[in-house]
Amino acid sequence: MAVTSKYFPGAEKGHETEHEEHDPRESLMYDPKPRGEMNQMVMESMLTTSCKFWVVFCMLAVLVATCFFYAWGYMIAEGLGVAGVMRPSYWGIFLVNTVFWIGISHAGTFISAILRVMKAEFRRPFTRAAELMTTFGLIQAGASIFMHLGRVWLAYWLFPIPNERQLWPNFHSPLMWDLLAITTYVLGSTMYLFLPLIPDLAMARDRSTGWRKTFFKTLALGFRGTEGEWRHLQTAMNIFAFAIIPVMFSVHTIVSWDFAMAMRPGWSSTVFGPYFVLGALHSGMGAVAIVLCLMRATMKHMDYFLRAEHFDALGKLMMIVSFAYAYFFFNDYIVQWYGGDKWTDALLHWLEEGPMAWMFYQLIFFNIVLPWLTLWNRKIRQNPWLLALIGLLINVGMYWERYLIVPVMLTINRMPFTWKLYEPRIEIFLTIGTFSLFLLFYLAASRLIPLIPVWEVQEGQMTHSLRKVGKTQVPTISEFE
Amino acid sequence: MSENISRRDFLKLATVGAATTAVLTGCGPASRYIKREPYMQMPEYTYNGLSTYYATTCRECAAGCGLIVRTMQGRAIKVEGNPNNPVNLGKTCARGQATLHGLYNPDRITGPLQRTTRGEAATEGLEWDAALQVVGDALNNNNPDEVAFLMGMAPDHLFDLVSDLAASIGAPAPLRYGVLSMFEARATLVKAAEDLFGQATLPFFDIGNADLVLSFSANFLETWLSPIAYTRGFSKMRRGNPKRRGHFIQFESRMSQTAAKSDEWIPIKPGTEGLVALAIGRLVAEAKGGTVPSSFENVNLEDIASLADVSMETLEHIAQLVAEAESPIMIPGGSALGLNNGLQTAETILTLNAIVDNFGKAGGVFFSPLSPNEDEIHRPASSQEMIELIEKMKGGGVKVLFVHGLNPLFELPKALGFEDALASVPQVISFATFPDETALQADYVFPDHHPLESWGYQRVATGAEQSVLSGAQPVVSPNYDTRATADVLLAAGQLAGGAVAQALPFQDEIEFMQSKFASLVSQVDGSFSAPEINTFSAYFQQHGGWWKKSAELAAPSASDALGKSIVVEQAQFAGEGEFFFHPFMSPTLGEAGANKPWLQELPDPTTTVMWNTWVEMNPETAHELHIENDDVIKIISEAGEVEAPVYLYPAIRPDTIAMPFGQGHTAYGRYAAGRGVNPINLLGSHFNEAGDLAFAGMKVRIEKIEGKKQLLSRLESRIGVYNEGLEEH
Amino acid sequence: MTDTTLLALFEDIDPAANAIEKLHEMGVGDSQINVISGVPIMHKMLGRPHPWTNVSRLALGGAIAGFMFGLFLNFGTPALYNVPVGGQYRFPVPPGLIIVFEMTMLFALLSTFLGVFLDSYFPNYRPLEYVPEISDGKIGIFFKYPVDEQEKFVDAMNQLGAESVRPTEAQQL
Amino acid sequence: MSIDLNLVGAKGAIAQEAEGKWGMVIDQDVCTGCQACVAACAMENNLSFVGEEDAGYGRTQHWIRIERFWEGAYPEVKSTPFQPMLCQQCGSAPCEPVCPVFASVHSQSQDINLQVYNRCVGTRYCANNCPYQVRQFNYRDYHLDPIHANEVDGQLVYPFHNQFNPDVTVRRRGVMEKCTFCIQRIHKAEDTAKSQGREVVDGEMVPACAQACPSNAITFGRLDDPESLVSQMAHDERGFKHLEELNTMPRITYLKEG
Amino acid sequence: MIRNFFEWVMGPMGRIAVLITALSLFSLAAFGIYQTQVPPEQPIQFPHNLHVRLGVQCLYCHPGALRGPSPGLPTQTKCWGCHQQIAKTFDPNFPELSEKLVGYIERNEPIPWVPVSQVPDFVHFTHRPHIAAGLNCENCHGDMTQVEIAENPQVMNMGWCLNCHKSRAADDPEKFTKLTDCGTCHY
Repeated sequence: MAVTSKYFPGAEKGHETEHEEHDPRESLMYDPKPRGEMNQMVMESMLTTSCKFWVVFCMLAVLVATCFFYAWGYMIAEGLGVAGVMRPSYWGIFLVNTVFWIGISHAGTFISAILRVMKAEFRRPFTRAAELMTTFGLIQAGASIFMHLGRVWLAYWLFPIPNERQLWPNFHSPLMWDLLAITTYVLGSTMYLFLPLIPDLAMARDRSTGWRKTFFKTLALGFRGTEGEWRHLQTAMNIFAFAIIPVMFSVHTIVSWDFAMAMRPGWSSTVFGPYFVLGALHSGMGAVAIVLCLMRATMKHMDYFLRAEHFDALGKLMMIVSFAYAYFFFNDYIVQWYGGDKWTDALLHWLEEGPMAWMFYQLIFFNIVLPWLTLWNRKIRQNPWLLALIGLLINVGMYWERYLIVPVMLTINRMPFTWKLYEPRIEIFLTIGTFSLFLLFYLAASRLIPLIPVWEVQEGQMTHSLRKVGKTQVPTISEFE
Repeated sequence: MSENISRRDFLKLATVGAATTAVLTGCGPASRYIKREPYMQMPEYTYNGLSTYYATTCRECAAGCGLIVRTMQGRAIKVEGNPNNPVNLGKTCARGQATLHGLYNPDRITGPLQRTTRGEAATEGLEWDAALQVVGDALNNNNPDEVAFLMGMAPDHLFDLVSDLAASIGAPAPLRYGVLSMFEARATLVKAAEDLFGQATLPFFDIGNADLVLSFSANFLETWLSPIAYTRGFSKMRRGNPKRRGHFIQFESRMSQTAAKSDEWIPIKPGTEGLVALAIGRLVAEAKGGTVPSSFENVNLEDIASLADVSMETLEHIAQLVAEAESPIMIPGGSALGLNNGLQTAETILTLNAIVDNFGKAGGVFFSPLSPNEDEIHRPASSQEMIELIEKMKGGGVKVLFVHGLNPLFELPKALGFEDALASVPQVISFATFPDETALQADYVFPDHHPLESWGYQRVATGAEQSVLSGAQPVVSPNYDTRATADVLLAAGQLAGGAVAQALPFQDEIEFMQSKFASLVSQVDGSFSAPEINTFSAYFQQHGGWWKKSAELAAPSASDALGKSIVVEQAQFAGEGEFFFHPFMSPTLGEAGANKPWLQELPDPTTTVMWNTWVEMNPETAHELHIENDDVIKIISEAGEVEAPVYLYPAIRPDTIAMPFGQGHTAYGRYAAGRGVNPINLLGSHFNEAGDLAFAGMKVRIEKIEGKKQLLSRLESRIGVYNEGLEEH
Repeated sequence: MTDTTLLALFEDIDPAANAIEKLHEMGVGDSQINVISGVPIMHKMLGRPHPWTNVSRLALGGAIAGFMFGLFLNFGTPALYNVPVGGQYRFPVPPGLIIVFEMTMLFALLSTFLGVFLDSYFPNYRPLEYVPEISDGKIGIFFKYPVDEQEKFVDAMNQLGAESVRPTEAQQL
Repeated sequence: MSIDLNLVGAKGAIAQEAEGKWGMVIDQDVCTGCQACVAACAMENNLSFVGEEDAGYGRTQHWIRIERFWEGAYPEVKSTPFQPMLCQQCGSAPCEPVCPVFASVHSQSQDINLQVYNRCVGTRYCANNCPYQVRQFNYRDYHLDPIHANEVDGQLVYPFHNQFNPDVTVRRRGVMEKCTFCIQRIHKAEDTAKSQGREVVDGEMVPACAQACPSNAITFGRLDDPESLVSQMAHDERGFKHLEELNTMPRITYLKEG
Repeated sequence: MIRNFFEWVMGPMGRIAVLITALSLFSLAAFGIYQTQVPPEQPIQFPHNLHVRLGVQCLYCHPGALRGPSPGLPTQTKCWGCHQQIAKTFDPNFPELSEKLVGYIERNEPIPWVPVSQVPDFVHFTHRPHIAAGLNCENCHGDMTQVEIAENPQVMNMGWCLNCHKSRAADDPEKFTKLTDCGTCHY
């Protein structure tokens, strides 16, 4: 309860005193609407599309067709020569994107699993939005890994499939661990996205006609809401909520090991695991902020579901993550710096004074200085657009961070004769491609599935009530489960 | 004989080679794409899937190293050194290795051509019979005096043939020339030897047994005379004797690859090598306590020190080293001799050897043995002798010019005016294998085989301790409709009839060759002997040549040398401008390597630049002139101007700029044409007493071309080696 | 005597709870009653028996299977074909932990998901007894009853504040 | 009692066990940086040339490269001894464990590291992890670039393909490659030796680089035979190994100048 | 309308239809793959069985197998050496000989044989050691007395090689290492 109360404005007396008469009805949980009405709102938000939407949609579709599929096909046909990889930077932006997208994906799990386990009530309206980010982000990450391969048409050799060669993959290789972890994570988070979706699909099924009806009906699998169904669903969701958390941590830790296991200056660092996880959350939270802001601004009725309190809570989360991130960043840096190994020294020198130094300083500013300067302020936290902007900058910072870790750090190795700086080539288009694909997926999803888990919101509202104590009404939560 | 010819016919290319299928079947089995076409008749010495090795001679430069070429199913796979050949003892240089890129070069001329208008790529093919007729007529219908033969540096069987041919019709003897001989100032060296020892010969420097080597800008590890042999010597000098490690000092205004291996690099002012040698000579003579030779007696050390821009301490220190050394040796060469005082310099340095009295001693100076069946040394023509020919051509004294193994339009400075001279020759017949600049200006191109497709022998001018005649044979059958120039001339001679026909009654070059080493057949002191000529020539091909069993090095006498009186003036430099211009032969490309892609991709040993020409400049100088790496600058001499990107080279005198020779072709195939610039066009026509071009005697000025950069492809890192990545920020 | 199914719709939990109590009194067993709702409602609230689920057991089973598979991948495959890689062991333990962990999790999650499908007979496109109002948060109680006593049950339900009481039969959702 | 270090997991123990089978000694005192080894390697192993732009961008396919640095400033400037850098055939190679598909593996019979081209999927992890930066990646199908071809009645003919060494696989785009100690020559030598029922004698087989080297700076042979020239030179007091501190157990010993 | 289709698919007929389409697609793909694997027609219908029955040894025409990597194909001179002595060669009733073989000989053209057993270029297979190890031709290439045109009795893939290598070296660990070493075939 303690954790929850921090995010929950109503439950804490402190808030009352620090700013006078804060009306509990500002918070979604104490501003209930009849279920039917909420259903209606969600359905409308899903069904009303402006022509602007289609313009954006088509633009993205074109971008995906050219920058993603065409560019990738061209690269496969020509070989990676059209990309910027070379000696010594054998890894390029593709792995930057991989790490970045996996990072983005972490926010979803964090919000929908950890907050669910912690029973943080403010999570309810946007768990699904976050979960979608997980799945779609992971799709981009996977695509980026395959782009990175020199002979992608043989990628199936990476999977443990019995074959005529009698060969198996090499389980000593961090890449192999990575592959397994990411596979687990993709499947897990997708299923975890689908389970809580079923009741809402049933709801949508009951309220739609034509092909949508068929669509929802197929996906709802014939869910009716019998006690049994609810019970199985909730048991499963609890198992998932607990099981997916370690998976999520393992995934990004293992991603970090891809680097940490290599014997290279700057990379082989024991703190990389938690450092990467925090980095992931950092960018993820930022991304959530952006998505929520956009949802609220572009979709109908969202101002009811997504309120200042949510952005406020998100802002606090971002700030805390930023603290933690700063801690690990410094931790990694000072150990490397103090060690005084000549190659590491050269590397830090390169980062701080080399041609990419601007990236290094921007990274520090966007990821640490900026959140600390702004997010303590409630006004800023509660302003969706400002929060989204900060989230965007944090993501820029995080992207720089990954860029520095992969190609820029690769510049410096133990053979000074080969040091050379990497220049992205076709990667730029492919990066644009992945971003467009992500957005495209999101736009499509916003029109095909209810982005707000209505039943969860209602469940929440049922558990919250205002109890009269003496002269005032005290917000109260009753445990249902 | 017959067996030779038959083998030549037998070597058939398997139409679809395993390698090509290898490329096709890159992934997975693809039997449906493959046809296997067996030989009509299996050539002797050939087994399926097993290699056959043929001994031959490398003709990438004139050193005459022995090669063994691995062939498989009629394709040459790999070049290896011939361990028995005394010149290279089984070793090869990068250029030798890349011979195969010449053999299988996609730009080879595939058949006889006739060109309607000179300089235009457009040609029409013609049959070899017609070609023979053309050559025959050229020999017949012209006044013998108006026929000129221009040939490459190598003293090979073709040269002998052409000499005989010329003699038979009373035409002037063929001229051999090569830009390499200019860069190593061979004529000067020979002349110096002649003046001092009364015998025109190439000195042989026994570096291997020396314990101190003073090289006056002789880059003997790169292209000088016989690089493989001298590299072997260097290796022996350094590590051959477990007790002592030879000490090596190089005097040169720029740190060449050779200088980079030296223990002490003394960047003296260009043109003062002779003076420095004098000074050292005096100091050494004094230190040794003997009588100081007259020429060295009254030398003003301080003046020389200041002129040469070296400290007295350095001079004394070196002199002391020399005096204490058991077997010191001093080598003149390269840019030191390519000056108007080059001959004096060469003589001084040779005399210096006399002072330390190492003539004929281990680690000293010898005469290079003459090659078998050679009466006297035939050195390549000096630039001055080329000028005479050029003047004759200009004056219309030449009606038909035969060019073989040489690309004068590329290898001669523009200032010598060969281009105009060529224009005034009515008929130019080129035997080029590749479409080089000269072939482009020729009326007829009758392509010769690639060396690896052709027969021959080559005399070894220097490098081996015994006299060597290196043998060549085809390792693969000709890929294209080319024909051996020797055969062409012989056949044409028969067509022409008359004196030629009588003088050269041979039906092909092999008969001719046999006539040339008839004298060796029964010699007992050779690597082998044979009862009769056919067996001999079979052995000759099999062993890759014939050489004496034992070393036979004659020694010059010191007294003659010391008797001579030497005066050394300071060198004169042509043209005004603040920079000494130091052109040098690219160690990896050489004079004709530009069309071999792998040679292009070999990094230059000192700068690691690939695929281009650069200008070396001292970083301080560049900084003063606000020039950075890869800035394109214009270098202007009295003779011309070129543009090239700058390479900030930390080991070059601030008052000198250097450029490699080898690039800057306007023709010569897809890999060479339009790549880099040719520094030789900056050279004016100034010569030294020996008639060699004073190629190091130019002064140039430079202009920075604002805003024009050309990124040089370097193998080395600009960050790790020079910190440039950081400098910029 | 043939039974038919009657559906009583309720707005709130309390009347629904009472209704179920009443049905019990009227001799309709829990097996005869089926409650469907738009939000999960604790069985205790309605005084219903605890619904049985296999999901957790299946999850456990999956976890064990995954564990085994992980072991096989890490310690089995090198035994099948040993390919040595520099300075590494044939049967490395620390990487094994990672492999085993991931596989365990993967299989556990998959089987959980599968469990939901198995336990609640998904996907199920057959006609079912259902009314769309359920997803508006209403609570529906199906119960079987002797056909001749219909009005008795209807009255009882109405007294307890049922919005509507009507006989239903299965229809396409 | 003694503890088996391998069991408790001291990697050093494993690497220490063997000096290696094949080894090389490079004498930097006589290496003249003449690039003959580079050319010889290229010709023997079907290395493709990449053209000016890619070469300048660090994509050269040299399996062996010659490094030199500068010390001091003019006139006291000195170039460090030329240093041929090629695959060190590490005893415990960092490149091997990281390959997810066993494309970079250790050959137990030859005790060198192999790159199995046809197994490689191109993750390029090995190259990242190689402290000597001697692995080269095929960024394109360089040898199939039409600019090297002539059109002969309608179809492209690549004259250079005639020169391919059939004993060495021609690499396609997307695979990693590196120095193999001319394993094809090792196999040939062993095969002949076996067919004559004897062991391979010292110096019977040398890789292309050692064969070409004009100054005999490269010596190759059996390290496990104490009599062989190479194992004696390997114990020269001038000898050192590159990045020994990483415990990669390189099989190549360098002899420093002087 | 979509909905009706959906229900139809769900129905029994629909399921059958789906099954049929899937099957046909699969078989089409399989056929395509098969097509890429079958070698084209041989230039001459060379009857191995006949020649073997006449007592011609394998190594007479494929002697390379003893010496090195490839057994090689007989040169035309070798074919002609016997066949010019044989009346049948010029008998118009045997077009394979009288037209094709004689034709190639007269035109002095090499016969473009299509290899039957063949490994990809990244596998460096050498016949000599295999024969030295006591294997017979038919162990891998099948019994030529049974076949008209030579055909490959088995898929020559890595597993096939490996099984034999493993079984033949099972008792000798050193040999086993050598024979299962990647570098033995791939370099």
